[in-house]
Amino acid sequence: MDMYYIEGILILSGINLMTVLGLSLLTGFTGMFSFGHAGFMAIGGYATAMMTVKYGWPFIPALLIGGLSAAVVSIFIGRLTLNLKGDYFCIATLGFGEAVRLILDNVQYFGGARGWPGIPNYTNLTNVLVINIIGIFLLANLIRSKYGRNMIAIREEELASQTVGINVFKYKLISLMISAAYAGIAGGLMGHYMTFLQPKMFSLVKSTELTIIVIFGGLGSISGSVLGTLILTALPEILRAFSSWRLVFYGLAVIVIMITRPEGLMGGYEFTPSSMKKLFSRIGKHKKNPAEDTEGGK
Amino acid sequence: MAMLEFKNVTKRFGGLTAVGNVDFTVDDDNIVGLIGPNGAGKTTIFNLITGVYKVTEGNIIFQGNEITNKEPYLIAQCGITRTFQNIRLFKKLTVYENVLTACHYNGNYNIVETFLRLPKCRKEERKLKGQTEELLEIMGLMDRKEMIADNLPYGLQRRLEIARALALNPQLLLLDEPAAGMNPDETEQLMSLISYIREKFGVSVLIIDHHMDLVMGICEKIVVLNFGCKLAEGTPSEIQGNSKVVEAYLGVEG
Amino acid sequence: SKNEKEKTENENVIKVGWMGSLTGDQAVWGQCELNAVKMIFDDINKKGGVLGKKLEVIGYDTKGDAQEAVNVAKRLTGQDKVVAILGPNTSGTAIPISPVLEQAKVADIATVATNPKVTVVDGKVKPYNFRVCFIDPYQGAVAAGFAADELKAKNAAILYDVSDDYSQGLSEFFEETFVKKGGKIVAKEAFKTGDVDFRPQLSKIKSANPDVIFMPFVYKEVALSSNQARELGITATLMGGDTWPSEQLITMAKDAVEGSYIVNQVNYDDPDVQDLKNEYKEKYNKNMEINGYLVHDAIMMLVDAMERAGEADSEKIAKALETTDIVGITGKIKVGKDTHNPEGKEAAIVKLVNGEYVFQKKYSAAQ
Amino acid sequence: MTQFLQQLINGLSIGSVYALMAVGYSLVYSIMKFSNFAHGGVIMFGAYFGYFFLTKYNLPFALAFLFAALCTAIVAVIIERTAYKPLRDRKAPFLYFIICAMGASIFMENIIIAIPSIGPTFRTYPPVLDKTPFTLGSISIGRLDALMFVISAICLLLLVYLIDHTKIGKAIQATSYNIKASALMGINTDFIIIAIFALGGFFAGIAGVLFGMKYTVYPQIGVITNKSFIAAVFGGLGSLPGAVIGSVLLGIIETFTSGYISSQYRDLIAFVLLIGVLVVKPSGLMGKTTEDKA
Amino acid sequence: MLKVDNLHVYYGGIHALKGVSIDINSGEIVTIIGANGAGKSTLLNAVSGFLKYKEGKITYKGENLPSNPSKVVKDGICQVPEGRLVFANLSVKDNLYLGAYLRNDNKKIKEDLEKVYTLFPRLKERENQIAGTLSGGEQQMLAMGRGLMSNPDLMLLDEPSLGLAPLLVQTVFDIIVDIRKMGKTILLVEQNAYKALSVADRAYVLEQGKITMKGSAKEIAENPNIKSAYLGTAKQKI
Ligand SMILES: Nc1ncnc2c1ncn2[C@@H]1O[C@H](COP(=O)(O)OP(=O)(O)OP(=O)(O)O)[C@@H](O)[C@H]1O
Ligand SMILES: Nc1ncnc2c1ncn2[C@@H]1O[C@H](COP(=O)(O)OP(=O)(O)OP(=O)(O)O)[C@@H](O)[C@H]1O
Ligand SMILES: [Mg+2]
Ligand SMILES: [Mg+2]
Repeated sequence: MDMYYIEGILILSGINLMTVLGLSLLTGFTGMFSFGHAGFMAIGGYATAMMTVKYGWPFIPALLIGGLSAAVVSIFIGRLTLNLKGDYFCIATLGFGEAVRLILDNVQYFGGARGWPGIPNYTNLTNVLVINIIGIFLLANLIRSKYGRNMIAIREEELASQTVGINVFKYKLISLMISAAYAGIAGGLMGHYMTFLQPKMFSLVKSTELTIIVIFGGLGSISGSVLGTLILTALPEILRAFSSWRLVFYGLAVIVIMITRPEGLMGGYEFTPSSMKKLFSRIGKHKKNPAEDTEGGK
Repeated sequence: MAMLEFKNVTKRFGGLTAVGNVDFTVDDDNIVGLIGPNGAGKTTIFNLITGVYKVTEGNIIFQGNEITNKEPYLIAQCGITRTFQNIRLFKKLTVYENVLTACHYNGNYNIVETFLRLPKCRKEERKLKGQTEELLEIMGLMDRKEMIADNLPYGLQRRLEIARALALNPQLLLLDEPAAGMNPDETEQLMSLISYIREKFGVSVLIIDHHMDLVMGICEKIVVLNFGCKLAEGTPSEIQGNSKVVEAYLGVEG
Repeated sequence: SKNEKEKTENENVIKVGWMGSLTGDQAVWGQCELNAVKMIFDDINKKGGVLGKKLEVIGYDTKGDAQEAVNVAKRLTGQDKVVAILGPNTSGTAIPISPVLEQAKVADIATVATNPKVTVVDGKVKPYNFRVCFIDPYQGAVAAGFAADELKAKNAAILYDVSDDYSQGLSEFFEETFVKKGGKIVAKEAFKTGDVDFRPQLSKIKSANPDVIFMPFVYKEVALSSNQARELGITATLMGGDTWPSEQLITMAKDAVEGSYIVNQVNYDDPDVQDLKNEYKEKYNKNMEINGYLVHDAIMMLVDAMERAGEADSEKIAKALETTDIVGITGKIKVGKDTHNPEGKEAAIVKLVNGEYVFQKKYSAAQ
Repeated sequence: MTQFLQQLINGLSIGSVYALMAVGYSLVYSIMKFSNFAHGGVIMFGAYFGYFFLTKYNLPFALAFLFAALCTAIVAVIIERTAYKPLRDRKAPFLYFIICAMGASIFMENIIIAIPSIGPTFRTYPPVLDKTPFTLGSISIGRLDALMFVISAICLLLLVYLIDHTKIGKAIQATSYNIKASALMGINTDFIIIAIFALGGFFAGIAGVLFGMKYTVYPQIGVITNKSFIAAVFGGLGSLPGAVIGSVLLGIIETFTSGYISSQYRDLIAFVLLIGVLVVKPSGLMGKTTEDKA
Repeated sequence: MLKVDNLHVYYGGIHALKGVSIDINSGEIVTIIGANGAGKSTLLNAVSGFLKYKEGKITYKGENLPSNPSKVVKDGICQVPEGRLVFANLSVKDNLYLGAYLRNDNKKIKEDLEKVYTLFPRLKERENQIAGTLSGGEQQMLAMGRGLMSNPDLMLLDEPSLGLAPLLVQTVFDIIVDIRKMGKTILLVEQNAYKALSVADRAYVLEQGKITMKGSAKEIAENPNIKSAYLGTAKQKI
């Protein structure tokens, strides 16, 4: 395998991972299902590129602006939609994502649907890696804190969360903002990797792919998100030789994983030293597993 | 002194008056029972106190402050917590996590400290963990602390709900049919638990239940509802002797 | 060292990359293009190949997605070590691969990527990006010029796909030229990729009563919208660009598009075109799309460059491509030094008569 | 005025297409409580079935129509059996169903593209109806539109009848409210779920054929169902009248936005409206809101 | 009538029933008592076909009972489940009619409906209310009523007095006796062991997935171990 090619895949995985991490917080830990995260990526991507290209800012501060602007937009969207339940929220976010794309299609300042070429190539494996490590570090800290646990509680049972004093709306909003910020930064990285931005890149299909990755990796697991991203970004590349059959296999793989591993790859588990220890001790004992053919009584 | 004042509260669902002009008080350090036939509006009253339902008319005063129609989480933070008639635990989380989550409001650190896991955050987290373990110990759940809540036997789920409610250090604890589905022996254990909690935590308790041994056994005052209205109020013995209550609710055997 | 290794490995083949959409909504064009490349390479190889070696194509799917295109470009250049790349067929995928090409020093000849920015950004030409098609401004200007000068149209309406770069580009330049020539745009209505019903927009266009309606989008949507337009009683002349010509359009909307004018890359009455078309039809039992003709010329450019370079070395091929001056089946292709576009390529004006694409005249925009 | 009427008719006809799709989707939602994003793919299969029955096998139109709907129903059931049943047996949360549905949808679209004898080409239905529209003054109504409107209306009425006045309809309703309790009543819930998917598939088949006749057949036609999802949410998820009303409203809103406000921002305005409706009525126009009973 | 033989049921790794055998004769009231989590509901769910069992046999009227809820109902067994499971979005009346889903004798259904209304006047009052908004006790009545509507031969009652007001608890047990008088057989699972034993003919004690005792209701009620464990004379401990 050629390093140059692999490097490219890794960079793209890293960019995807950044969004997936954010989405994982929202979907996996807070239980809200978004179809509009490509929209936040788009906002971040265009905002970052605007800072570097039009105002000549250095890359990292520009990226932060990208993340920030996505977060700010998410506040508006969140105010309107966070009280919606399940599929209603999901369709509302779908509407949001498409709306962002539609607006960008019409904003000639950014090149409209024809896209915006000539963005400097600032993204490389090093900065993607560093940003992702920081991203994982921050997220892991969040999850292990009261903030993260409150979000998980909301995922489990909203009313009970309220009655133990959790401001459900506030925590949903925080979760949405953080996840939007991650997506925004990912968008910025993407623009400066592709050196080109076009609203088409941030379509519903992109949002869908991201959500598939989160659930494929396993809800409520950061390691799952990482693993899921790596696998699902690499899988189409491995299947590339199958040309037009490749997405057929991709679709099939998604179904097979979901029905054979309904928790996703890593549902709820994390790779931490202590969990690894547990895992090994369990493998030792795993030999006999009695019947599992029950349908639950309660 | 009255800790909770329920002043002429009415709740209507469309045409149905579930709670009609009810008033009663819960005093400091008191255990009050709320009984009445099925559909009398007892759970509705809990839902009104905790802000789950919006009050149609009337006021609810807690420690001198108006709490009518506040958001549920604010009411919880004021010091009123509850359990549910249909158990609502964080089902997929462990016993420990269930209680820890409820302890959070004692945790005093901000989001920046969280992201960077600054010493302040670690210290507070340790404090929360300490509180949680202490509570689990008291409630006798320590040996099940890593179990997933949903897999607990029913009785322990109820107990866990109480533990979770206590984690907020409430002044008033609302228990909705805590003894439902328990056999007489378990009910007796529950009674002692409630008395113990009252002493240990210094809380007032408002309790709904249909087990008369329990209600009559531990309550200092009982409020009886019927068709959404207050039918009677008094000490257990007064209530047991009240012919209206016997007719509407207790039946001859009690 | 790269070149040496390649030589010892593959003495007798020259690997050429291809990229485009084999899946997704552009798959019709991508699949045709790849098939055409395979067919033409076979023909060339049967005649002895190029520089005494056989041509081999390595083709990958981009789904029409920019991210995928970058991956493909890296794979083709890094892993498969191709000497040049044919395709891709959209501007959105052709633009982001330039840094990859520059780093690998491999030239790319885009087939139907018509956005000017595919080859030139900020006035600077990209050293490894070429194309065989003419560009959006040119096509838009030709259409507008023809409408104003030849059809004597005063009022024009535009229906376009706002989420499509090609469509937005062409309508922009059509409008510019048409207004410059003293015409008036009486309605400019948009739809979105994937839409199938255009009657709301068309009803509005109808009430503006234009002489011509410019419809720069792909033939499937052209068929739907022109049928709907006629259903609504619109009688204006329809005009379109190089995304119209296809047998499919005739099957889908023969009556509706009767009498319409198209700005095309190819003169369909040309004998060479017929040969290619028939050969393709025979081999794949499908009709050839416009991409087939353009990729044919892209291959001609490439072969010519290889022969002039004298060896299958990617950098030398790129150098040679800059001085291309050939005549392909889509017209004269003389690569402009500062643009890497086929300069002076005349457009073919085609009219739809009785379900046939009838060549009218060559026309170039007098800008 | 004529333009107004014309736009209204345009809107109605677009709305009836959305409605046909939304109903099948809503039906599945009402029982399974998840958005079946594979519905678009199923509709696409319906369109292809119709096309091949008409062209390859030269069946008469009515027969081709019927067969296509039946085959599509089978496809829908196959998807249920292979992709959803295992999840159902494990009581997986609704997210997993959605992801499986997405996987199925990717699979379906691409298998059509990948099979060489079908491929990505656009295919046109042989002409079945006269293309000249009915005209009323300067307003025109396409024959096919009129037919679609009528067929949609008939199908919907039949469905309403089936659900409200037959035994299986009762069972469907009951199952949609509570699967376990229905089983306790002696309802064969597994069969009901199959029936629902078959019914949804049948509708998808009809929608697909009509759609194909009107707009040609190609692997991505499923995309249009996104609009019908939105319409169903707009109308209130799981409510069949809601799905129909939402669809018709969405069709009309879209048309009038393109016609009178801006075609560039049509979808934007439609989405803003959607969110507006949800903010005011979080469960859609016809969705029921009951206060969460604790 | 119903015979359960050496039944084993697992939840994943949890062995919930470990070889349970019971039998019920026609026209009897049999009660099963046991602590929380003993496996009582599990047993009922296995009989009514919701749970597949690993080992063992269930026969009904001499024939193997299929492991499919709808077939079980067809055979004349009806479960009134723990937690009521009413159709929350349907009216009280629709709920009751659904109980009669498998029946076709419309006239009899109407009669039975009236019978249910006389048993539970509250339901008649709330005929058109949406069941999900009924109070807990009202829902319990509805669940019983709905069970009766299917006109079963054998009724499996899972904690029918759960959450009911004392007056109603009495009513429910009266009704159980009434139902038996109508010629039906009843398998009753109860926490209120005292009451259950007072109406039952025979009883089983289920502890941690095993039957630990069986006998006539009287015998069981007088057994000192049972008295201390289930009838509430044990002294307090936390
Ligand atoms: N969300 C609601 N919508 C409509 N009616 C409701 C709602 N919640 C409760 N009710 C009605 O209000 C009345 C009181 O119900 P509530 O649940 O408070 O009874 P309860 O006293 O707790 O009875 P139980 O002891 O059976 O639990 C009942 O008739 C119930 O049907
Ligand atoms: N769906 C399930 N998954 C895993 N374990 C379960 C499940 N349902 C029940 N169990 C376990 O099986 C055992 C028996 O449960 P069951 O519900 O039959 O008890 P029960 O006797 O009915 O108790 P209760 O009086 O609380 O209703 C318990 O230990 C319980 O935790
Ligand atoms: Mg209650
Ligand atoms: Mg039970």
